[in-house]
This record gives sequence, C-alpha cells and structure tokens, in this order.
Amino acid sequence: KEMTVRDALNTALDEEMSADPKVFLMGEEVGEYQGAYKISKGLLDKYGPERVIDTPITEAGFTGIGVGAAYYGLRPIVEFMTFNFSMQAIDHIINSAAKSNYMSAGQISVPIVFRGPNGAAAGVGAQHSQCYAAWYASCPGLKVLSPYSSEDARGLLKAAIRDPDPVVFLENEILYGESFPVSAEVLDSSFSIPIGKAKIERGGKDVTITAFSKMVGYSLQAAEILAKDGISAEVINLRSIRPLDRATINASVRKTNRLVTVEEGFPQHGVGAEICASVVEESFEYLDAPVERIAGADVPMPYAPNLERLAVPQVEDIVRAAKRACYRLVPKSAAA
Amino acid sequence: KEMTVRDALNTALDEEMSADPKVFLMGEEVGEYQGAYKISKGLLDKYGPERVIDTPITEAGFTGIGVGAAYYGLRPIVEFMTFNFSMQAIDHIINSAAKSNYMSAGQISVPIVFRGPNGAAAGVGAQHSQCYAAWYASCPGLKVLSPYSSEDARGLLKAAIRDPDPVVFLENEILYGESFPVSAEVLDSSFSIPIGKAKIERGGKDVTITAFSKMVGYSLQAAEILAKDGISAEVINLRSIRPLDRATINASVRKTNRLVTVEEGFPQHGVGAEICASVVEESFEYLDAPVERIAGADVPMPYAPNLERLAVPQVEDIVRAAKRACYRLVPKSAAA
Amino acid sequence: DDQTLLTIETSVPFTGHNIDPPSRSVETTPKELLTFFHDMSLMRRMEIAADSLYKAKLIRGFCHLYDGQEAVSIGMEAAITKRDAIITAYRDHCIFLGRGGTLLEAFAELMGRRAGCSKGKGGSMHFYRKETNFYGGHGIVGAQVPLGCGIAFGQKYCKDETVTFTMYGDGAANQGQLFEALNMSALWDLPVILVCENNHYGMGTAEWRAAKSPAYYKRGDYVPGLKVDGMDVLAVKQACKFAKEHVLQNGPMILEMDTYRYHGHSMSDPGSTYRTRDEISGVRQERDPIERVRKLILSHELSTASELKDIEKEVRKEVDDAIAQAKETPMPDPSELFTNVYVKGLGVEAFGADRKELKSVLP
Amino acid sequence: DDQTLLTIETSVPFTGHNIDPPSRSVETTPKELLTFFHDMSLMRRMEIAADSLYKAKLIRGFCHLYDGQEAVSIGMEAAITKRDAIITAYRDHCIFLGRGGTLLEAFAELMGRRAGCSKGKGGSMHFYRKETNFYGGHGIVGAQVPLGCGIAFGQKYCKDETVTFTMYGDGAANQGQLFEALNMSALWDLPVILVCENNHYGMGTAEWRAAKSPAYYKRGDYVPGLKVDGMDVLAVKQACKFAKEHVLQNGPMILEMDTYRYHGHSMSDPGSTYRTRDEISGVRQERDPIERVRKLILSHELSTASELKDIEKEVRKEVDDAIAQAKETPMPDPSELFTNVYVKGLGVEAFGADRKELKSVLP
Ligand SMILES: Cc1ncc(C[n+]2csc(CCOP(=O)(O)OP(=O)(O)O)c2C)c(N)n1
Ligand SMILES: Cc1ncc(C[n+]2csc(CCOP(=O)(O)OP(=O)(O)O)c2C)c(N)n1
Ligand SMILES: [Mg+2]
Ligand SMILES: [Mg+2]
Repeated sequence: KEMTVRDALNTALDEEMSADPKVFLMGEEVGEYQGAYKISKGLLDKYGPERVIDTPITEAGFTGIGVGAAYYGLRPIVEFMTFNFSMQAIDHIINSAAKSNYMSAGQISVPIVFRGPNGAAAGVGAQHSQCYAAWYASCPGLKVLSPYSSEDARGLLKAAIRDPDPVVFLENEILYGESFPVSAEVLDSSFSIPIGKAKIERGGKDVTITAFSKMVGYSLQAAEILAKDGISAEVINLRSIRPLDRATINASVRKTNRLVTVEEGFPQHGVGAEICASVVEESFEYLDAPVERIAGADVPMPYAPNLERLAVPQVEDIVRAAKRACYRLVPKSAAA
Repeated sequence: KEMTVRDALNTALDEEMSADPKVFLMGEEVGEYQGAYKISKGLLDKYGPERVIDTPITEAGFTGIGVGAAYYGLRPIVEFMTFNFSMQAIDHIINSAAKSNYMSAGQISVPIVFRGPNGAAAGVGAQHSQCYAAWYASCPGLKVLSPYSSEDARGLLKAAIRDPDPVVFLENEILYGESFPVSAEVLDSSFSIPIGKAKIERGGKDVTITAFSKMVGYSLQAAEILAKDGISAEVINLRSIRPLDRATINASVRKTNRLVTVEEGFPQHGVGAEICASVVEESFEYLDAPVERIAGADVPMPYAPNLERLAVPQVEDIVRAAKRACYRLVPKSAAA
Repeated sequence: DDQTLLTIETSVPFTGHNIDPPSRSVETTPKELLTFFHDMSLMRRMEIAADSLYKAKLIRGFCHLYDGQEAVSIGMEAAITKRDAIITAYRDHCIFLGRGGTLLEAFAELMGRRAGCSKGKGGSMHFYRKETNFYGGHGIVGAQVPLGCGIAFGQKYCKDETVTFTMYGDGAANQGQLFEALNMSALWDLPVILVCENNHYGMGTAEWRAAKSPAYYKRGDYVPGLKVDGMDVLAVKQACKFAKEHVLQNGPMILEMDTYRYHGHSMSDPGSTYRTRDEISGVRQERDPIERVRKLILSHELSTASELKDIEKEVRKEVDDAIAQAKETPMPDPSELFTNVYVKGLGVEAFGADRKELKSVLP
Repeated sequence: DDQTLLTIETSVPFTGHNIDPPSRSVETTPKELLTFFHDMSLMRRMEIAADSLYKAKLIRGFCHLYDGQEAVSIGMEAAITKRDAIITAYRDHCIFLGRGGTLLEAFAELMGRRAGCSKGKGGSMHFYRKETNFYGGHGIVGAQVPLGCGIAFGQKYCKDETVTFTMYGDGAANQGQLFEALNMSALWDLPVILVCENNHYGMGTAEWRAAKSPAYYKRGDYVPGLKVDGMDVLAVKQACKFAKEHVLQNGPMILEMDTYRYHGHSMSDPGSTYRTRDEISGVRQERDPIERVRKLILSHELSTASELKDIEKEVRKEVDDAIAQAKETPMPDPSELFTNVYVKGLGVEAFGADRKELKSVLP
C-alpha cells in the first residue's frame, strides 16, 4: 500500500487527537481553510473549533499561547505555515519552551510540537526557503525531528505528539505530495518511531551518506548511480537531528571508512559540520578520506530557476562527492 | 598604555559618530542611562537625542526601524541590551537585513551594525546566557565579528560601522571591564581591523587552539600552562566568525597537525564543528590526532555557581584537550 | 481642455479617528482621470497576464495578484512624488509599476530573467525600485511596517521633508511589530503613513475571525486614522494628500483602505472557498475602481466609450509586447549566484552545494 | 472579633475603560488587615535582606526587588484562590511568596542551593510553584503575557472555571506580543487578566519616554480595563475580584496597577539617576502600602502600635532564620547539571564542556 506524506501527517494528527483529548492543533489557516498545504484537512469538521484553532497571523503571540497551554498540561501542536515564520516566535521556542523544564528543575514541562514545512520549496525566494534544522537542534531542551518518508512522517509525528518535551518537527513542502509504500504496522494507530534513532535506508560498505528530509531521496538516487559504478553506498536517514544518533553514524563510518554529509541548509555550522566533528571525535582513526560535505550554497536563495538549481544540492553533487571520498575522482576547483 | 574593552568600544562609537553624521545609535537605555553596561557613556551629551536614541523595550520594532533607516542610507548601530533579546528581532536581522542586498540584486544595501553583549555572563541563568555566534554566522549576507581585546574591540567596531553590509557584533559582558595594552596605532582614530582575518595571538608549533571572545583569554592561559609542560600551543583569535578565516586556521593546523577548538556556546552545530569540518576538508592529511572540541555544556545554563562552572569551558578543559591532542593524556570517560 | 479643474464627490464620506476628516470634494482634471483609467487598466491587465503565465508554468513559486486593489496604488501616487517612499508586502507588482517600473522589468522578474527588476534573483515577492524610493517587496507579513517607519526615520533624520507610505494587509494589521513601530513613530514624530489595505481577508481568514476589532484605522488607538473607500481612486488621492501634510507636521497616521482582491490570495488559492462568488461579483459590479473612473469619464463626457475601449486595447498590446520581449531575455548568468551576497565581499570564498566543485571569490 | 465585616473606601476611585468600575467600598475584616500587614512586612523584609545578601556576594547575577509593590501581590491573592494561575516576569520573589512559597525556598534559590524552589538551577528570575499554579519567573520582557494567555487557554479548554493573572511592567506594556496575545484572548474569550504593574519606569526609562500613550489600562483599545491604585491593597483586592468575575464571563481585561519600586531596577542600578530622591521619599511617605494598612489598623483600633512593631520584629526573625537555614543547605550535586534537560532523556548522551571528560546519559 502506498501513502503520501501529506496523508501520513494527516492521519497521525487525526489518530493522536482522537487518542488524547488534550491534543489540539493551532496555527494559521489550519481550520476552515484545511491548512495552507492541506495537512489538517478534515480535522476541523471532526474535532471542532475548540481543538482546531485558526489563529491570526501573529506567530509570537500564538506560539506563546501554545507554550502557555503546554505549561498548563495540554498538548498543543503549533503549525507554522512555514518555519521561516517561526523566527517571529523563536524566543518562545527557545526561551519559553526549551529551557523551562531545566530552569524549574522539572516543575514546568512543555509537551508541545512545533511543526510545518522547513527549508527550500520551489521558486519561493530567499525569505521563504531557509532550513532551521541546525539552529533548533543546537539547543538543549528541544528535540528536533525531520521525516523523509510516509513511514517517518507518521511514526515520528506520533512520537513527537506523545513525547513530554518540546519537539520541533521539520517537514518538507515538496515531499507532501510524494507517495511511499507503507506496511500494515505503519498504518496501525499504535505505530510510532523512537525519537533519536537514525534509520539505515540502504546498506552499503564503501561510503556512508547521511541525509535528512528530501535529501534522503536524493541520496538514495545517488546510491543507485554509484552502485552502477561499483560503489556500495550506505544511506543513513537521520530522522532525528537532536538527539543525533551518533552511534549509528559512527558505526557506519567505522565500516565504510568514508563519509558524505548531505543537507539543504546553509553549510556553515550546519548538520554536516556536526556530523563531521562527531566522526572525527569518535572514529578518527577509521577515516580513510576527508569527509565530504554537500549543503545548500552559501548564498540567500535566488528565484531564477537556473540559479536556484545551483543553490541546492543535486543528485550529481552527492555522486561526485562520494566518488571523491572513494578516491575515484580528484577534486576540481572551478569558479562559478 | 592600557584601555578597557568598555572604553575601546565607547571611543570607537564616539569617533565613528563624529566622522560620519549618518551614524547613529539606538537601543534600550543607550541615552539618558548611558547604556545598561555604560558602553554609550557620554554619547547622548555629545551627539544629542537625534543621534543617540532611547527606545522602548520593543526589539522587533526598533530593529525593523533600524534596518529601514539603513535601507534609506543611514548607518544605524542597534544595541541589544544582550543578544538574548535579539531573538525577538531575529527575523529582521535575517530576512530584512541579511537577504535584501541579494534579493534586490544590489539595490537595497543595509549598512547596519547590531551589537551588544553575547553569551554567558555570571549567574544570570538560562534565558540570559546564550551564545548566538553560530546562528548568525550561518547566514550568508551577514558578517559576524567577536572581539576579544581592546584592540579588537576598537578596530573591529570601527570596521563594522564603516562596512556597507549588516554586521552582527558580539561583545562579552565580562570582558567590558578588562584592560588590555593598546598601541598608539590602535588609539588613532583612523585605526580599523580588516573584517574576516583571524589573529595569531600566540605562535606555537605543537597544537593549534582556536577561540573567540572571552575564550581567547582562557586559551592564552592554557597555552602558558601547556608551555610549562613543554607543549607549544598556537592560539588563534578568530575575530570574525563570518567570514571565517579558513586560510589562517588551516595554515596553522598544517604546521601543528593538531587542533583544539574552544567556544562558550552550545556544541552542536557550533563554531568548533565548522572549524573541524573546514580542517578535515582542507587539511585532512595533516591531522595527526582527532580534533578536540571544547564548548559550553549541552544543557541550558544553570544558576548555581558550582553547576555554572561545569557548564562553561574552564582553562583546565582546554589544557586537558590540548594534551589529549598531543597524545600526552588518554581520554577518560567519566560520568557526571 | 485637459487641465480644466473638476470637483468630484467621493463615493462615501471619510471616517476619522482622533482627527477631522478631509472634505469629500476632490479636485481632478480630465487628463488625470484619463491617466487613472489607463494606468489602472494596465495594472489589471498585467495581473491577469501574470495569472496566465503562472498557469503556463512560466512563473513559479508564490505569486500574489493585485487586481481589484489598483485604486490604492494609483490614488496614492497621484497625491505624492517619487521622492516620497513606499514599501509594501509581497503583493507588489502594481506598486512597482506605480513607482515607474516597466512591464518588461516586471514580467522578466516574474520569469526569473536577467532583465528583471531584481535581475531574476528576487521573484514575485521581491520587486524594488530604489531610484524612485520603492523599498520592496517583502515576504514576511508585517515586517515591512517597522521597515517603513525606519525609512521615515531616515527622511526625518536627513530633513528631507518627504514621507513614507508603508502598506500592509488586514491580516498583517494584528502583528505586534506594527504596534511597536507605531508607538515609536508617534514618540518620535516620524513622517510615516500606515496604509492598511483592507481587502477583508488574510489568505482564507475573514477579518472578523482574525481581529477582535477590525477597525484598522483605529489600530493605533492614540494615533489618528482615516477610513477611506479604497475602490475610489479620488478618495485615495484625497486621503493620501491629507495624510502627507498631516504626518510632516504631526507624526504618524493610519489610512485604512477599504478594498478587495478579485483573485485568490496567491495562485494556489482558488479564492472561492471562504467567500461566495456572489460577494466577488457584487464588488466587481458595484465598486470596481476602473469602472468607477470609466463612468466618471463618460458622465463628464471627457471621452467616449469607444475611446476608452481603444485605451484598453492599447494596454493589452503593451502587456503582450512586454511579455513577448521578456520571454526573449536570457536567464541570469550562473555567476550571479555569488553576486550581491555582500556589497563588499572582502575577497572571501563562497561555496556552492558541492564546495569542492563550485566556489567563487566574492567581489 | 476577628471576622467582623469592615467596609473601607479605596484611596482613589477606579478609572474604567469600556467598563463601569467597581465600587470604592471594599469589605474586609480585622483578621485580613492584620494578615495583610504581616505578609507585606514579610515581603518587604525579604527583599531588603536579599539586597544585603547580594552586597555580601551570596546572591549573584540579576536580582530584581519588589519592595514598594507588595500590595499588588497581596491584594491579588486575597481576591483569588490557588487554583487560579499567576505568571510574572523576573521580579518574582514576592509573587512566589504570595503563592505559598517559603522564605527558605526563596533564599536557597537566590543562593543557588539544592533546597531552592528551582533546586538552584533557576536563580532570582526563575521561581516557580506549579502546585499552586505559579508559572514563573520569566526573564524575557513581555514573553510571559502570551504564556499567561496560554495558561488561561488551558483553563478554558479544561472547563476549570479558573483564571490567570499575567503580570508585566509598564516597559513591557509596549511589547508587540502583548497586543497579539490580547487580540487572540479577546477573540477566544480567554479568562485572563493582564496585570500591568506600572511602577513608572522600565529600568531607567520613565513611562512617557517609552509610551506615546501611558494609559496602560486602555492598551487593548477594545478590551475593558481598570486603573487601580496599586499601593492600596484593598483597591487591588477589589479590582482583582471584579476582574476575575468579569473574565470568566466575558474574556480578557486589563488592570493597570499604579505602583512604585523603591529599589533600583536591579542590583546594578542605584535607582537615583533617572528619578529624584524626593520622588522616592514622597511615595514612601504618602503612598506606602504597608503604612496605609498600619494606619487603617490603628485608626480602627484593631491592634496597637506596639503590637504591630512586634509583628515586624517577628517578621525580621523569620527572615533571619530562613537565611541562616538557607546558608546551611548544600549546593546542588554536580550530577544535576544533566537532570531536567528533558522530561524524557531517551538515554542519549549529553556533554560537559570537555565532552571526553564529562558526559552523562540523560534519564
Ligand atoms: C510572518 C508570516 N506569517 C505567515 C505568512 C504567510 N502568509 C503570507 S500572506 C498571508 C496573508 C496575509 O493577509 P493580509 O495581511 O490581509 O494581506 P493580503 O494578502 O490580503 O494582501 C499569510 C498568512 C507570512 N508570509 N509571514
Ligand atoms: C526582550 C527583553 N528586552 C530587554 C530586557 C532587559 N530588561 C530587563 S527588565 C527591563 C525593564 C522592564 O521594565 P518594566 O516592564 O517596566 O518592568 P519593571 O522592571 O519596572 O518591573 C529591561 C529593559 C529583557 N529582559 N528582555
Ligand atoms: Mg488581506
Ligand atoms: Mg516598570
């Protein structure tokens, strides 16, 4: 059976709302409009306006209200129309949500989920294309998840809603419409995926490729191509950026001795940098080649399609980097 | 001659305001109160309320106003009482300031400085102690500076004010009162330090230590101690986090073959991770030991002095890490 | 004669808050009315063409159309000079045109071409025209309001005797940063006019569902405001003239423009789930800003119906020609990926997705 | 008898905005007045002791004292139950006490001890007492306002028939998120009372320099508000009772408490550069909340001057004892560095500054 990521998210929301009356959804256009990207389709009809709450376009205010409701013991799901707009509310995510349990020595827990599309969509320009994975995942007190497939989307969202801590849940607009096979287990309402564990999407022995969200699909495509060239790539779907599954990553690199990190966000202080540091710290002696880092270009996102294509990782970038890691290609230094 | 960092910043502001009538200062308590940390002392008297502007406690609003004034061609200096409060305004720093020149293909430049104390002070708890170096420096379009000494403070602040791009200028409250020797050249009103260049504070041949802000002082102390043990440490004061002076760092590591990164911020996706990645990318074959990363503990900042001390890097942490890098100590794995 | 003074009543009176509203009698000339007709028709046509180009996949991403709201831009421009500044949100194509931008620059930008007003790097939401003080084109709801107050800060600082119009929607009117910026603008007497284009919906949310008090002209509470028929270009002109004079002397003012968008919020929104087709066609029939001017011109016999039709034909051709031309223009050179990140790139390297393959020294 | 009903006029009338204010006649009892006297004296003494401890370097970082403002906390508590919720900013020691916290927990927290109300991990700005619905203790100006509205959202969602008081200063009153939260609270009829403690300064900035309209009880514009003498504990009680009833039926309300802080903003502020010593001593002499209650007690002959002095002596001893006790309590165990980062730590490792030396598995 196949399911789109959109339906995976929608059914996860539906089932968790049905299982726990304390779960509610708030955000812009989540109700009558059925969600800007239709993730919350049908939920208003089913759960009513007390639990599916359309907000004004006031992120700081409604995020603060969501966090306050979580202080009180509810389990809010706050949708950002895109995570770009979470910057207006980031103080509440960091200072009001992430740090409260610690500052209060456990008195004020914050069971809340912040979710919405993150990173680059298509042709939406510099202000609507940023990836926030590295920022949020730098902050202790938060958990940061980023699903790739429908299985991920269902299992991780359910886990996030049930989790007693604040979770930042980073979706991808372009994946919403993609279909993935799903097992009966995945479709079961009890299904969930443990937070903090990466998934090996494809086993391999020559080079490890880490990725999250849309880049997992690109990495799998790259692995296909590499296989034709006789390179066996292991593709790790991170699923969780914080906690980061350092054990799985290091175990893989200790086997393959080569690492390519892939992400759509800006490179500096990115997820790839952290993974590189982690492997250098824990598995230095196993590394047979420099770690290769594929990331969004170090520029604001341009609109023109030809420039945009240059600004985000492509499958061939991953292939090329993996070949370099396997010493099957010498790095060229071309200027644009 | 000696000068405190406070006076270095104050004189830099004063001289640049006197040199260019388009430069003005705005922020909370910068005027009549003379600055929460007295950095702007005397400026209101000298330049009047048109150029030294006390704002209400409304960071999003006044930052937006500052950026708008920069669009118009003024050269605002926006003071955040601490950078923790810049989260309320971060959308303007990123989306309105950093990206405008790019989105407008060069029409709308944004010559603005965002400055104030960043990172941990003493005993101010979790909401007032965060380091924003890694976040801001991940964003193309921004330049991010972090001075250590009075020379840095003067030279970099003057460079920031004169620079045509948005600059995030991260000071440190604890350093404000520290005195440093300053040369006649540094005291000259024409003095400035090129943005993007690191400074080798102390030459050495056995291990490279990178640091910024207060941690430069700690690293220099660590280097003293290491010297007694016969280890010659090279201490690099980064000065600029974006652009990051990858050339100076890599050249040093190619010489010492060992690297310790030091910062007060959270470790994950931090400045240390980026430096590690940069060295692995560019100088992998020169590295004789795993890169050692010293950073703030991966927890919100606790208040109690004994916990706080555990949460920020100490000189002995740097010494220990350097010794490990030099294989003069085997890592122990103690649990807290 | 083209320049004869005509005096025309606005459709409805202005409603003032903390201020006596201006007179309903607005002065105009035959020439001005004909220009209004031409310019609004051109805007209308441009947006309809953008809709088609989007459907033909020549425009991508978000695309927010302005048809229905033309009188706001045109009336405002008639009251001010290009030394005054304007800033707006993402619904910016026509504001750009009103500021003197060309159809070619607009369409080329929408298609991501080098000839675009932002060289193809900005896209639909990020048009600018600094030379006539148009400061964009902003994608973050509400952010342009403090930015606009900041431009006004600059105007006052430089003693330029000009003002800034900062435009935002009814949805944006609830944003906290608006209240913050308004407070400071009032404290510091900034020459800024907050223009709330109340088209009654923020995406799919009717104003009353998003605002406890949808009286946006009272939003500042202590700041004077005026409610204006935003479908009546002469009312808009009168209000903007009045506001400009006021704010130069007294600090900020709010103008709430009662207007309407015919299209959905953006191209992905059919625009008909949260409002009725009757509502839309009712506005079209009774309040359309172009039809109002057509009627004025005809009733004052300044031109004939067929002459107006000719103008519309001509406008259509202007638009078609611009599109044809835009289609011929090249994409940006790949090297543009790395330009304009900074004004002063300090000679550092910037990286593409594969940093070992694609990098550039920033100039 | 302790429980005799007394009816007392408030010092000044309430001023209402969009609402008829409650009566100036407040009911109280001898017992209540004596309790007010004791509790406010205890708060006063606690803060003065905190000042000394700070100077003795036993308290570090920021420390914001509440002396002068005691009537707000005490009057509010007299009107509500511990099932109602309170949230405030960093000036939180006395709010914590008012909610039933102990002196020992307060002083131990200030000294960073394990026995502190946040086990020494929060510090002066981060006191909480969840069991009596005190939600902190927040360091970011204005942030507690939406948070408090969210708690009220929870109360309404759970049909608990309780309310939330969300307290903020005159400086915070300009924050945009307040307007955002108020709009939603009004749209959704949340049972929340915004309590603006107007002590007339935000750090060193006088209210009129920070707010074009310092009528904070009108801040919501469309939301009803009441201006209250915050130095009169009975007026505060009356207003809070009135507000609680109102908001349970009708949604949010604003109470502006006209009050005063005797100390500087925090310990680094002498508090005398931006206001005159005369101003401070004038308030002390004419409006002090404790002295007002003392006078009431004496004029109604509910107690003698020397009995009240005895209470003050006793209070002083309570405070001294608590401090002595707090000093004896241990620092947090180093392992606490890694507790409470998460409720559910998932068994992952967290790291100290030297990650190879200090790490812990999160429970
Ligand atoms: C901070 C922020 N939140 C959400 C969005 C998504 N968004 C774009 S336009 C819009 C509706 C705005 O409505 P309004 O202000 O009335 O302007 P209109 O589109 O009607 O011109 C929304 C929710 C955004 N761009 N920025
Ligand atoms: C967002 C933010 N900006 C600035 C500060 C620094 N700060 C702390 S308290 C304060 C003054 C607040 O004044 P007011 O709201 O009147 O409260 P009061 O201290 O008088 O009780 C300032 C500027 C902060 N903590 N948070
Ligand atoms: Mg609208
Ligand atoms: Mg105050």
